[in-house]
Amino acid sequence: MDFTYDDEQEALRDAVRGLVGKAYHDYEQRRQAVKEDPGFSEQQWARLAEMGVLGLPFAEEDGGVGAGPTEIGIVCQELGRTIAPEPFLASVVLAGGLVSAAGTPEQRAEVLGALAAGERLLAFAHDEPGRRWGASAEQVTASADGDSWSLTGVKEPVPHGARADLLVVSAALPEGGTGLFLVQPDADGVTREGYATYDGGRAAKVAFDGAAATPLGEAGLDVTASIATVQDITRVMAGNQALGAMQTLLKATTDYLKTRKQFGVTLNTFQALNFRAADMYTSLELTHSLVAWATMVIAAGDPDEVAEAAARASLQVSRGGRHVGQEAIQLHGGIAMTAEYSVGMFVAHLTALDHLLGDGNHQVRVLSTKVADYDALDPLDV
Amino acid sequence: MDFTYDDEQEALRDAVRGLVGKAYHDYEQRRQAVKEDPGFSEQQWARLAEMGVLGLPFAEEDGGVGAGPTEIGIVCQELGRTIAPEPFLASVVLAGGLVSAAGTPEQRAEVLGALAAGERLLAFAHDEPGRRWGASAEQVTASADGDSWSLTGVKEPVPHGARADLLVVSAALPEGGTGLFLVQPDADGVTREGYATYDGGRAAKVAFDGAAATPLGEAGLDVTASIATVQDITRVMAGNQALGAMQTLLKATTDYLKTRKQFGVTLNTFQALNFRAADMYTSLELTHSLVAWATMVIAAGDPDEVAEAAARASLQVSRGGRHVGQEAIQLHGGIAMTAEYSVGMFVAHLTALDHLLGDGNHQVRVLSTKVADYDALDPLDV
Amino acid sequence: MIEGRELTKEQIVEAQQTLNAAGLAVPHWPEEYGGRGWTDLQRHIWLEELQRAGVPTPLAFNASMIGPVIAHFGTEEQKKEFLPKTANLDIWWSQGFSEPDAGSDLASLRTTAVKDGDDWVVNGQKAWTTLGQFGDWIFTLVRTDPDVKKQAGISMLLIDMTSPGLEVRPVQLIDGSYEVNEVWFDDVRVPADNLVGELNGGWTIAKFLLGNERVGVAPVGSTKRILARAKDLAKETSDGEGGTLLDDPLVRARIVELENELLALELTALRVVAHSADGEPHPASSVLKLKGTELQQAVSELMVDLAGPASVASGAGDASDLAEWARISTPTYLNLRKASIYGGSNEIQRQIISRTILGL
Amino acid sequence: MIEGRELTKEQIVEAQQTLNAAGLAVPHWPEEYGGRGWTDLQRHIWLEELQRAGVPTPLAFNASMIGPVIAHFGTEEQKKEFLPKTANLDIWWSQGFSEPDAGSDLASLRTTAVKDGDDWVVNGQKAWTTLGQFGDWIFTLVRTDPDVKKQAGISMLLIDMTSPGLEVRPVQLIDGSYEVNEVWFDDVRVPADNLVGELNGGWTIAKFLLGNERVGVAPVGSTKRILARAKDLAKETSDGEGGTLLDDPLVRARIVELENELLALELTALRVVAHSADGEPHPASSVLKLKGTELQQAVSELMVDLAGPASVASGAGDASDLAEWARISTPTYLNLRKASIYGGSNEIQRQIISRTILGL
Repeated sequence: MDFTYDDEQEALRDAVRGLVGKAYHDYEQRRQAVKEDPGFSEQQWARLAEMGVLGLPFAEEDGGVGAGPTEIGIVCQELGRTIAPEPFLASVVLAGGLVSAAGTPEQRAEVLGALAAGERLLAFAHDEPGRRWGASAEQVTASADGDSWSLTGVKEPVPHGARADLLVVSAALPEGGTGLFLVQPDADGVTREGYATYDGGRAAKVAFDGAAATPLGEAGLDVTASIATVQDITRVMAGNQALGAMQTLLKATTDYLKTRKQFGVTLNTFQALNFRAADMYTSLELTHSLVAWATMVIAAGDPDEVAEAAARASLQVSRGGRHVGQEAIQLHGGIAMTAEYSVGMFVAHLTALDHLLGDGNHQVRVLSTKVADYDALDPLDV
Repeated sequence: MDFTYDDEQEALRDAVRGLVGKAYHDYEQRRQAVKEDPGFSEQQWARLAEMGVLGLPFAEEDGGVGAGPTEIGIVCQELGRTIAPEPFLASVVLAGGLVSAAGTPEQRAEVLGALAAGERLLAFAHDEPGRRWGASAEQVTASADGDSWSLTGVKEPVPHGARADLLVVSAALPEGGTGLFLVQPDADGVTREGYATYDGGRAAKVAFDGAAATPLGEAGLDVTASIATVQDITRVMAGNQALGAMQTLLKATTDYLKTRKQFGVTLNTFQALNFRAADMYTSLELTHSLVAWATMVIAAGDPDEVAEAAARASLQVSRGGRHVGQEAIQLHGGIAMTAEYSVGMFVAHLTALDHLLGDGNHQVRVLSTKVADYDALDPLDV
Repeated sequence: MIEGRELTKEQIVEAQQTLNAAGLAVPHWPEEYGGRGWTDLQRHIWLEELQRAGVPTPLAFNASMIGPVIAHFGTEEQKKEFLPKTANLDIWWSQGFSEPDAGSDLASLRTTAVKDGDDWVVNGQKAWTTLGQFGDWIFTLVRTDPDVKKQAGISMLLIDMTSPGLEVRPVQLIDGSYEVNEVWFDDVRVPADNLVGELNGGWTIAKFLLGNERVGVAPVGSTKRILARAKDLAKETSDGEGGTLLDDPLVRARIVELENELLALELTALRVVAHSADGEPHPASSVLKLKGTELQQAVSELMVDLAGPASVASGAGDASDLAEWARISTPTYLNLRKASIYGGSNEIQRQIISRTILGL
Repeated sequence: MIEGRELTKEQIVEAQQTLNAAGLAVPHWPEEYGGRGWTDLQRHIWLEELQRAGVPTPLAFNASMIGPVIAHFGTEEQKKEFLPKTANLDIWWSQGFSEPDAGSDLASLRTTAVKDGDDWVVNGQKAWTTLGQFGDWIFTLVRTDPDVKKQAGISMLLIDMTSPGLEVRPVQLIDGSYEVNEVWFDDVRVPADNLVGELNGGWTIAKFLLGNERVGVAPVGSTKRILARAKDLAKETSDGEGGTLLDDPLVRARIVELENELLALELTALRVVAHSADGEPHPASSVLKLKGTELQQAVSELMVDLAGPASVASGAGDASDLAEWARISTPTYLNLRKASIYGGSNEIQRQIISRTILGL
């Protein structure tokens, strides 16, 4: 287990940090970027494409770079440090990851190549009203007429669903199980209603009414397991993104304590506040460790191990993120309640990441089902 | 709902406080008292009898005083303030309470009269090895031969079981259900092994091998419900005792912070420590409120209401007691780890009370079974 | 606030005027000024009942803050002029206390008032003025003597918010709402008659007012109502595995713990108000603020977790297929982070407990 | 310490001598003094493996504290005289640092050493000397110059505990155990050769030693082992309703949270030791102490709750029908309250984090 970055990884981190920092170093820039649809900077998206970031996870033959999870994690951390609004996680890691995992070679080359080039934005339409987190679809159903497939039902919330150029849609298959489909958003029978989310992101309700759909990969195949694994990878990458945001929150908080005066002295004169900052640091370090470990497990582990590592990282990110976020606001005081100041929005974004694919309590339930089956945990085994 | 004491109650409190304080104001006195068996001062027990305290809960016709739960609560709080080792809770409230609830008029007069006079110490033999908290018996079984009853099986731990002059024993009845019996500890077939508990208390293993037993009340009657209610009352009184101990712990901690010097200044110079003392106060006040309320519910409520109030008070006492106890040790530092200093033993006693009839986690389980059945809690209804 | 939607100004005014017509808007005020002379305990129970019923409680700035201050410190003219309109919410009062550099350290405020003829001329900036955008008048702490110890040079002025030179700038909060404001004073002229109490006696009035604020500041009733609603929602919401969220033992346990703490808090509130002497709040009232806001926040966090994936859809309109309670859960959670900051932060409450009660 | 029973001195000595014979008692020491020159990371993994296997780890006073100090600061004579016996536990070392009025504020220690001929004459009292009742020698911080800033006048002496005038008084702890001691010095004569490092340079040595102490101070391995055992016990223990304690979702959730925090801590320990430069512990090692002791305590609390009603029977002997693990659960829980106090209290660790790492 090696927690250090090699030279290439450090170079990647510096490059992404430079690009993202330039765009969003000043929080007001981020605030402006999310004000109007699509909720991010198309220009910045193009720059990320140019730098090769949008193709990082995909195989070279699919138009990507074939980088490993550590590299993807680095990108997510850097995006998290400024809560850059570009949909790398939703479009590249999640939706792109599904195409990479389940698509035919032709589909991969076509879709991922365009995604990597910044020409085509993907979105994964999966959540369904009234259902909780999971890997299967139920309310959107697929039916086949010969080789032609069509989808009916409602997906909501779909991250970046209104802006997407191509939808990856999960649907219940006629013979049972869940399949994945590619749907053109301008196809007949597709309606989209986009809206902003509280962290400046975007989501949509996407309704399908007999909309034409192309099976992703082999038609009719139950790919629930593939969806689950890509979701697990996304959980870990969301954890990386949250980690970056938490680092910024702690930094902002300690900077504030050092400079803000009350009662004629700076706030770091007050031991009770300093000790709470120390506890934030503890949460951050523990989160850092689990996220870095889970990122390595993606490279080395089988799907079950990845699932467990993702659940463990998500649990810690949820607990640590809430602690760090809530304390960051409290230690700042009133200023952190305002939209003009960055801290509140960082906390909002952490909250959104926390509820994207299952919060800490959800992960406790997941892990509880297996807790009786082993003796002690051993991170070196995976 | 009236949280204030009337003049008579205040007089009772002052009288008990005077008597208990005289005996145990200096912690070393308490330490000496628990060193040798029976683990308390027989002389002090006699004084409590003399003052009428040991007969407080019982009807006048049974040789008691017929006082209400508020009065019993006052006594328990005062005993808790010095963690006086005399077995008022185990012998009077619990064992005596069972005789009062289930005994025939003759049994009540004979047993409770002697208990109130300090002539006869009772113990309730109920817990069984390998079983959790509950109102029923299983491993000790009762069998009848005509009008003669005998018991077989093991009870452990039995609070003050080795010293007791008379045992109240729960046992599984031949026809099902749980009955209560009076057993002479020197009867054939009874063996006792007494030992000290970590808080200076005493308990025993009591084994019955066909020991002669007298049914308490009507022979063969299932009295599980009566046992449960007396246990509930005891839970609330244990909460009163814990409350007294918590008050002393907070006082000891704030006194220590005001006087102990480190780095050339008294500890109350350190804001982080003061704030933690403030949080202890908050826990204490919340505990005080729930305990006082539950004590009033005993006077006014039906058994179901008493059961709920007891569970709620116990839950808060468990959470608050651990918080206050653990923080009292931590804020004191090393001195609180030593047996010569009072604080560690107060925490030990809180831990013992917490596990006497079900800790906080147990109460959460109990309350969870009903949480879906009502809307919002209303303390004014009970 | 049933359903957690924000109320309009008109709804709040209507509710208070309805209560006032029945003599129940300010029942804790003296009878001569439209009250009933109720004790803190009576009023506490009354407010709790209003909250449980989802009825908007009388505007605190009017009923709990400036009203009692004018009744206690005001001149006869001030009482006659302001109290009836204050009770009836004909005047919507705002609070001009905090400043950008005077939050927890209120006494370091820098807004000045300088005597010029019969007027005070006020300059400076107030911050965190809640609902200031609705305000007709603002009771304002100003520095009237810059040369003495900071608490000693403060006075209270009543200022008409339509005065020239007074500007209200709404500040957007992290949930997107507008409920606090900056209030700027640029040579605002205030008649000398609008001074409350003694010149340079403002700190005494502020302490009186903040003490009143702390009594009954624990939002027990409304938090109970929301927790009961959370339970209903958990009962109605599928867990995706054939049951409901309330079948989950961990959800149940979380609710049990919250209910128990709320019950303890409610009982503590009853103990505290029953023991608070006139005008002097029981010191333990800091416990109510501290624990009350923590529980308010914890219940709002529970709501977000119950809402699950739907909780992100805060910007969705009526066309959404997601439940409205789920969509507003996170903005509410974020908004309520303020509860432990405003009105004397929880750190200030801990300070009060450790100093005043524990003598540390 | 399998089963949580305390080990005898003989068992600890035997274990260390067995390891030493295999060259594995002090593998992080330089090779010339019986070590293998292992890195912190290698040693950390080794110690964790020993803990997981329930093997007593080498005595910290010898292997982690005075050994490295003598190797780094000692004279050639001291190295030759003490290091082999220290590695082999032929000498059992005690630590003479804390005093009744010098705990967290160690530098205010008052035990004095005054030069008299070739000897130092030591007077004073040390407190909290863990396992001092077994000690052969004690490394002691003494004040050798009372006239300078308090850190500047401290030296370290090695003192034979059989010296006349030295008295060890065991102190009973709240669980009834005897593991800490007072050590009294009454005109104890110590040869001048037993000074370690420079005269009045003791504070530098103390910091070096305490820094080493913090690395690997998180008892992750043993806590993991105890948590795994708690799980086994929960699986074996009836809940009285036909199932076991491990069937309870709340018990499972509690274990899941603890396991996850322990995993995070274990991984953090690996990160920290991998990054700690020679002799200079990674500042984040304070996180290990802070969180490690919290988890150690939390697991011990879990054991008490699993033990349930049987947990009170701490004084029962072999005749008891209650399980031994249940009977010792509460004394262990009470004893471990020390973990967050000794070895630099958790408040001191928070201070280190906020000052050293966060610059507050």
